[in-house]
Amino acid sequence: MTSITTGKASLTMGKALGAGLRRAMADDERVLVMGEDIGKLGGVFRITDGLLDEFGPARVIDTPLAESGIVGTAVGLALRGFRPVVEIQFDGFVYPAFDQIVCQVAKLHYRTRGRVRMPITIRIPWAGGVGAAEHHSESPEAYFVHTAGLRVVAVSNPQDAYTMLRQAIASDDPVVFFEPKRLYHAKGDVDLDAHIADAAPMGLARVVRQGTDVTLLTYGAQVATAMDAATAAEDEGVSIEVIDLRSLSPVDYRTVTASVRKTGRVVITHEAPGEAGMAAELIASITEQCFHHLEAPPLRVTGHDIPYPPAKLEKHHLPDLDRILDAVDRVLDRPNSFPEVAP
Amino acid sequence: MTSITTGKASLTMGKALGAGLRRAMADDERVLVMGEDIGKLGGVFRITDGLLDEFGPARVIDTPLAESGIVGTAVGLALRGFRPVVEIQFDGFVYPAFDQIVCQVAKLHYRTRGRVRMPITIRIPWAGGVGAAEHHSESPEAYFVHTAGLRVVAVSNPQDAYTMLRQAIASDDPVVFFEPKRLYHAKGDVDLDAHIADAAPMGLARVVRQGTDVTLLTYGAQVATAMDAATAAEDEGVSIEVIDLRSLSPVDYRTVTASVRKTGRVVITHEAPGEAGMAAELIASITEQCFHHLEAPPLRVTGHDIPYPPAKLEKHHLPDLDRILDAVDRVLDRPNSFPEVAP
Amino acid sequence: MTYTPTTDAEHRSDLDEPVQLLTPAGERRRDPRLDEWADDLDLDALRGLYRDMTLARRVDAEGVALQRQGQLGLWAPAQGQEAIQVASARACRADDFLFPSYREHGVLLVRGAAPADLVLSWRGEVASTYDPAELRVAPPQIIIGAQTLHAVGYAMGIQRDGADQVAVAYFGDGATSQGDVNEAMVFAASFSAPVVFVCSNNHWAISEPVTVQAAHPIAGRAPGFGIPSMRVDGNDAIACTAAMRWALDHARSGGGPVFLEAVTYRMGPHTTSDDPSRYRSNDEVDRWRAKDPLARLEALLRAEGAFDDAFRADVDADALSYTTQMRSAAIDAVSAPPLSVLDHVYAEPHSGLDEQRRRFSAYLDGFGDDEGGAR
Amino acid sequence: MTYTPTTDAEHRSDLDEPVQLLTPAGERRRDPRLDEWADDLDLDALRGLYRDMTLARRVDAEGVALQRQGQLGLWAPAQGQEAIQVASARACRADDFLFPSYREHGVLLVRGAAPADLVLSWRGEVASTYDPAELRVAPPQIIIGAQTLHAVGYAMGIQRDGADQVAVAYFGDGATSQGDVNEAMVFAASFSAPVVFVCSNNHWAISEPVTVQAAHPIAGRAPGFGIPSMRVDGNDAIACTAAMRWALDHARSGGGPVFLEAVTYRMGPHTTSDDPSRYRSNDEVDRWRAKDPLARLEALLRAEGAFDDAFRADVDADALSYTTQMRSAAIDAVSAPPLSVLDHVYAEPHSGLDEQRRRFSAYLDGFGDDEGGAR
Ligand SMILES: Cc1ncc(C[n+]2csc(CCOP(=O)(O)OP(=O)(O)O)c2C)c(N)n1
Ligand SMILES: Cc1ncc(C[n+]2csc(CCOP(=O)(O)OP(=O)(O)O)c2C)c(N)n1
Ligand SMILES: [Mg+2]
Ligand SMILES: [Mg+2]
Repeated sequence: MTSITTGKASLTMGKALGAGLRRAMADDERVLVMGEDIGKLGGVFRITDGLLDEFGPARVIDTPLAESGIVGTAVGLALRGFRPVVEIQFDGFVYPAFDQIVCQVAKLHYRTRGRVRMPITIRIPWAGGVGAAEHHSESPEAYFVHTAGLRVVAVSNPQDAYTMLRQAIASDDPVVFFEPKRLYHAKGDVDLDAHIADAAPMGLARVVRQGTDVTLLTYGAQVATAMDAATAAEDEGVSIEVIDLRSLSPVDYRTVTASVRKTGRVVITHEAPGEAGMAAELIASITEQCFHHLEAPPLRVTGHDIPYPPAKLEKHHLPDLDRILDAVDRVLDRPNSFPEVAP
Repeated sequence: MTSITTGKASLTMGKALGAGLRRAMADDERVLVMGEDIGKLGGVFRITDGLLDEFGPARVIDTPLAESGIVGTAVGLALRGFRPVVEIQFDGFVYPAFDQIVCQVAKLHYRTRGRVRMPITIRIPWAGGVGAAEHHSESPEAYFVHTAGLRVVAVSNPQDAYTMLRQAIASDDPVVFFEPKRLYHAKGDVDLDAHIADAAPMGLARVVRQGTDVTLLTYGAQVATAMDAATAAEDEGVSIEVIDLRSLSPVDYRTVTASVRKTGRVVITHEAPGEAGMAAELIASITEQCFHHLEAPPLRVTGHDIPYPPAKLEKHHLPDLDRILDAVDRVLDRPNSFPEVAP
Repeated sequence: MTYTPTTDAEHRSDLDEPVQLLTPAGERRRDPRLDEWADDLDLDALRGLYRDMTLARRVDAEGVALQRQGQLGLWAPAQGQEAIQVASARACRADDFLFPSYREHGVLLVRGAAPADLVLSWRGEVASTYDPAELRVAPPQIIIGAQTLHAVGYAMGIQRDGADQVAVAYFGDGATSQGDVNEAMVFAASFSAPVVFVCSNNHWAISEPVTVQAAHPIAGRAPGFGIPSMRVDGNDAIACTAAMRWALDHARSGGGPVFLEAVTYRMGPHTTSDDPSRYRSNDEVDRWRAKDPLARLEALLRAEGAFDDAFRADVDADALSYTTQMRSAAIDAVSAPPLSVLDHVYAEPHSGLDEQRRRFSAYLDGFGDDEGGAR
Repeated sequence: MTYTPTTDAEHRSDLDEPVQLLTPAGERRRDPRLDEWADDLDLDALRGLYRDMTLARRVDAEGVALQRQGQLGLWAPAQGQEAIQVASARACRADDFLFPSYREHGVLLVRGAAPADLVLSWRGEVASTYDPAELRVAPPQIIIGAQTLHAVGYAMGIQRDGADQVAVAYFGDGATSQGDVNEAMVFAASFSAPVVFVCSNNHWAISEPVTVQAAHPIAGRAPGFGIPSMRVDGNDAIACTAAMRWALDHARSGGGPVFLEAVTYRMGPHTTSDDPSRYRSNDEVDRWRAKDPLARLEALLRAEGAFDDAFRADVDADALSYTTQMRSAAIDAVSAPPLSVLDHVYAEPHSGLDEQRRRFSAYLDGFGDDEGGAR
């Protein structure tokens, strides 16, 4: 068991998440982690590796195989004053817990007029691109964004993973915390000593690349794809500003609209299907708030409106660099544009 | 037991739905209805009243109290070649069935490359405005619209209720069928003899009022509110075109964009919270398809991003005539407009 | 047809006679399974039970009356179920934590709920009233069965705190069909959580007889999960007290979860919106009327000379005072202002909702003092 | 700590000895509960069982090998579980309908799945291959427990058709914790549906021992739902055959659902991604190796003089032919074209998706023949 606790280190996102959990547990003895296979096995992605040895079975709880049970008992633990961190083994297995999340976790604070708090963090290994089996590559974030009472965040790098997980656990509100599986092994520098209060709040977006022509909004593993697209576009003389939303609910519209007012053109990319997805929310709010600054319709580059396809075909579903650049072309009114649909 | 089967009649929406079910069951013996209290009691809204007597317990199935069980067994019945019509007792009780709906009902056709069909209709008494208790006034439609593989419709009048329910049952795809509780007692003329093939397909929107200045999009019980708003606006010289979407997935964008191209201004109203809701989807698609025709940002008039409030306060949550007219003013750039948020 | 469950609500589950210590006629019985938990119940204790059960019944009648008069949006009558509700809650320690359903008015009463707590949510003014931490009662649950998992989780928390409290989950016969209730049993058994499951089998889930939910007596399900269980006469306040004491003691002393099936009957409609004549016979209701929990306790107290006019007058006065306060709480209720619907969605600032509040507030300001709207 | 389930996988559930008709040493035993269902099994039948189980084991080994060689994305090894899978499926009638989980390769084989059916979905080419209506097998289910409800619904359909088929739901020990599996038992019992639940208790759900899921033997849960059940030695093909015949007969003849717990063991990792050394001992695995289902059947056949080199060679040839075809099916697989990802979302035209197809098709056309992308 390696216990990473201080200093600066180059860590994979997986290790950074583990370090964040360990730190949160060390800082607050009311923090518990629970889920399927998270104890002895350390989770199927090993994120909780070593925690059982370090904190014991009272705080690292291997649960029965039942997601509603996991979230439902977490609600009870929260009522008792604990801060449960729940692991849902894969994105596609969160649905059995949907009722407990939507009707209980999200609503108890409101229903009790603030008397009950639900400081529950629901960690979800998330999204595609890893060649996984059916139900293992889902992007369900819009369901939770549409659910009032939840906060929803998605991380894109080890430092955010470490810091935002601690912030999520420290939040008195429930947080659905999306971890891109595709990035679990991606490395980055992590400052393990930073105080979470000093870090950017979990609710803020980050401009990860400055640009002037097009605002490219995304989150999670798509941030890397967006950065690649921005680099490729630069070669063609197009300057793309890339924003990592980090928080999907609330969205940091201050940062987003500032960029859009500057560029006047927006492309949004995510893996989830587009219909009533996160990009739709962004476009609606951006249009409302920046209409007169827009020089072209904001465009979506998303997964198709299909169930997640088999692994060998996922590359045709996931929005890649080419599809993003195609949209950039269109938003800049360059060739390849699709005509408006005939009425 | 009254058995309404032929001719034209003035019926409440509740009776029209019952007549539609009866007709569908009479036309196709593979049609079954199932749910909690739908047999002897005729459902808590009496929609299935009389069906047990008429068709017997083999086809009108009073189920145990378990929504996942209801939808899960409906999947099995569909695999056996039946066409189950499932009643979820209230909107807020669909979540325990979410996993079966999202992972099974929506996906089985795709997963089997078309070999398995899921002609399941999921009827949901829906939305607020009836002074109901907690969890009885939910508007969960966006969750299903975001789920590829499902069709989603919402009815606004007895004739559509009668016809579209029969179309939904006849469809080889799963349909989530939303019935506004607020309208169960609203009356309207229903042609009981019409062939469903002659009626407008379930997927088409309907222009319920012609207008030239603003396009007002809505569905379900909000159609009536929108019509009231249009009438009130007329007095002030504003001509509103009201479109009843009827189908939420797919949306009939041909009808929608034709109207928007004409008016250049759009207001969308629904009861559900706005964040990542149906209106966001509409705005994103409209902006994409009609950007150069838009003279103002499309505006949303929706429920707040809050859990459904207690009954006595629901009037402050539901978008009423005043809030719609306020948005109409804003979209027409008349006083009362809200300034863009400062960056 | 073989595939239709029997629709007779008094079904197979009555094959196992529930434990009874007080007959419908008011005679005290003995039963070795529970005697040790009942023998110390003196007349004062029985009068206390009677008082609370009477209060529960009057409160229930008042709830129905207020609903009929348009003061409440809805009410879920609990008439007939007073014994299990009151006795089980009275058996609890003040620091145990209870997770009721929407029908457990008697539980709230015993825990000290104020009259307003009984009416304001049914009126639709608020989703819940009392502070759960103060009463040590979760907000009544409407999503069938969801609270059983909360109780188990709470009980897991008790274990972690090294405390000797118990969590109590209340639910109905219909709820036993829900996945959540079964998962609750799985978790409770696996973790030996100090939780008592109290299933009030009132024979009906709206219009569905218990036979639609359970082909086998409900209490028989728990042992298969590794949870000891007991069927108890839910209209017998003495047996309910004793069974609950046994269950609490078992859970409190580290024995793990216990499951009680209280066999009772809902005398009224499911809610004030329901019409039970559509699905059950008057005969059936009459049979159960003969097993009334209050009547039998009164008969016992009378036989023991512990029930006189003064006591009756005293109980009546208490009940009248409480129901009068309920009535005024309903009638005098002032609805919260419009902007309050945005309160308490989050515990911490939320940029999206804060912006929405700003806009809605500006919108509301636009009306000035004119309540009637802008036009 | 009292609140932690025991982590010994061979736990309390072994208190009830499963029914066994063939010992690990290959000796035939008698048991009055099952004899009538086994006595007609002649040597040909036993050789048939052995042949299919061997095929299952080789197919499993080939699946693992293909995954290791990068030909498959994943494989869920079933080694050790051949007896219950093959015997139960062979006991079914061709028109019964089976609902397997991802691990029931043996079930697919018995039902006549083609070699390609065993590899293409694990390779990630398709979500499922065979036509469920043809094999009368639902696509293998990954969402734990979901298929049990499908089986019950299918069985309700059988009743409505007045047919005498049976639906069979396969699932693991871990699945028993899911709400869906318990709801399936509720529905099956309430409607007396002709369904057989086959729970392969292989003692592990990934890293969780069965004791985390069940504080009590799993087969003991069903009777509480009103469902007769039996624990059977899941590594004993004769007992599995007999138990399944009993169960099918019970369900087929209108007796309602039956629950079988097949006590077996997963010899390999949960999937090829798993590392079981992190959570279980070699000792435990070795103890179960001594109970191997194939070895004991071979021993019996040898003792009966019904196992010779010719038979072995014949079985080996069959297996080799099948696994060779599996291998080529994997290696020769051609991935479907990009636009195919939009196929079969809906059975009927869908304006939204049709428009998306038009756009995606135009986009793809933009690349011309150049596979490498537009730039
Ligand atoms: C998840 C869910 N499904 C359906 C309902 C609607 N409903 C409310 S009460 C009820 C019957 C409950 O029966 P039971 O559990 O026996 O409790 P009782 O009402 O008899 O006290 C139903 C179906 C609900 N509240 N929640
Ligand atoms: C709803 C759901 N939750 C979690 C998982 C992840 N998962 C896949 S297999 C498995 C263990 C299943 O154990 P068991 O039911 O005993 O079957 P076995 O794998 O042993 O055959 C888990 C947790 C899943 N597939 N579905
Ligand atoms: Mg009941
Ligand atoms: Mg297992």
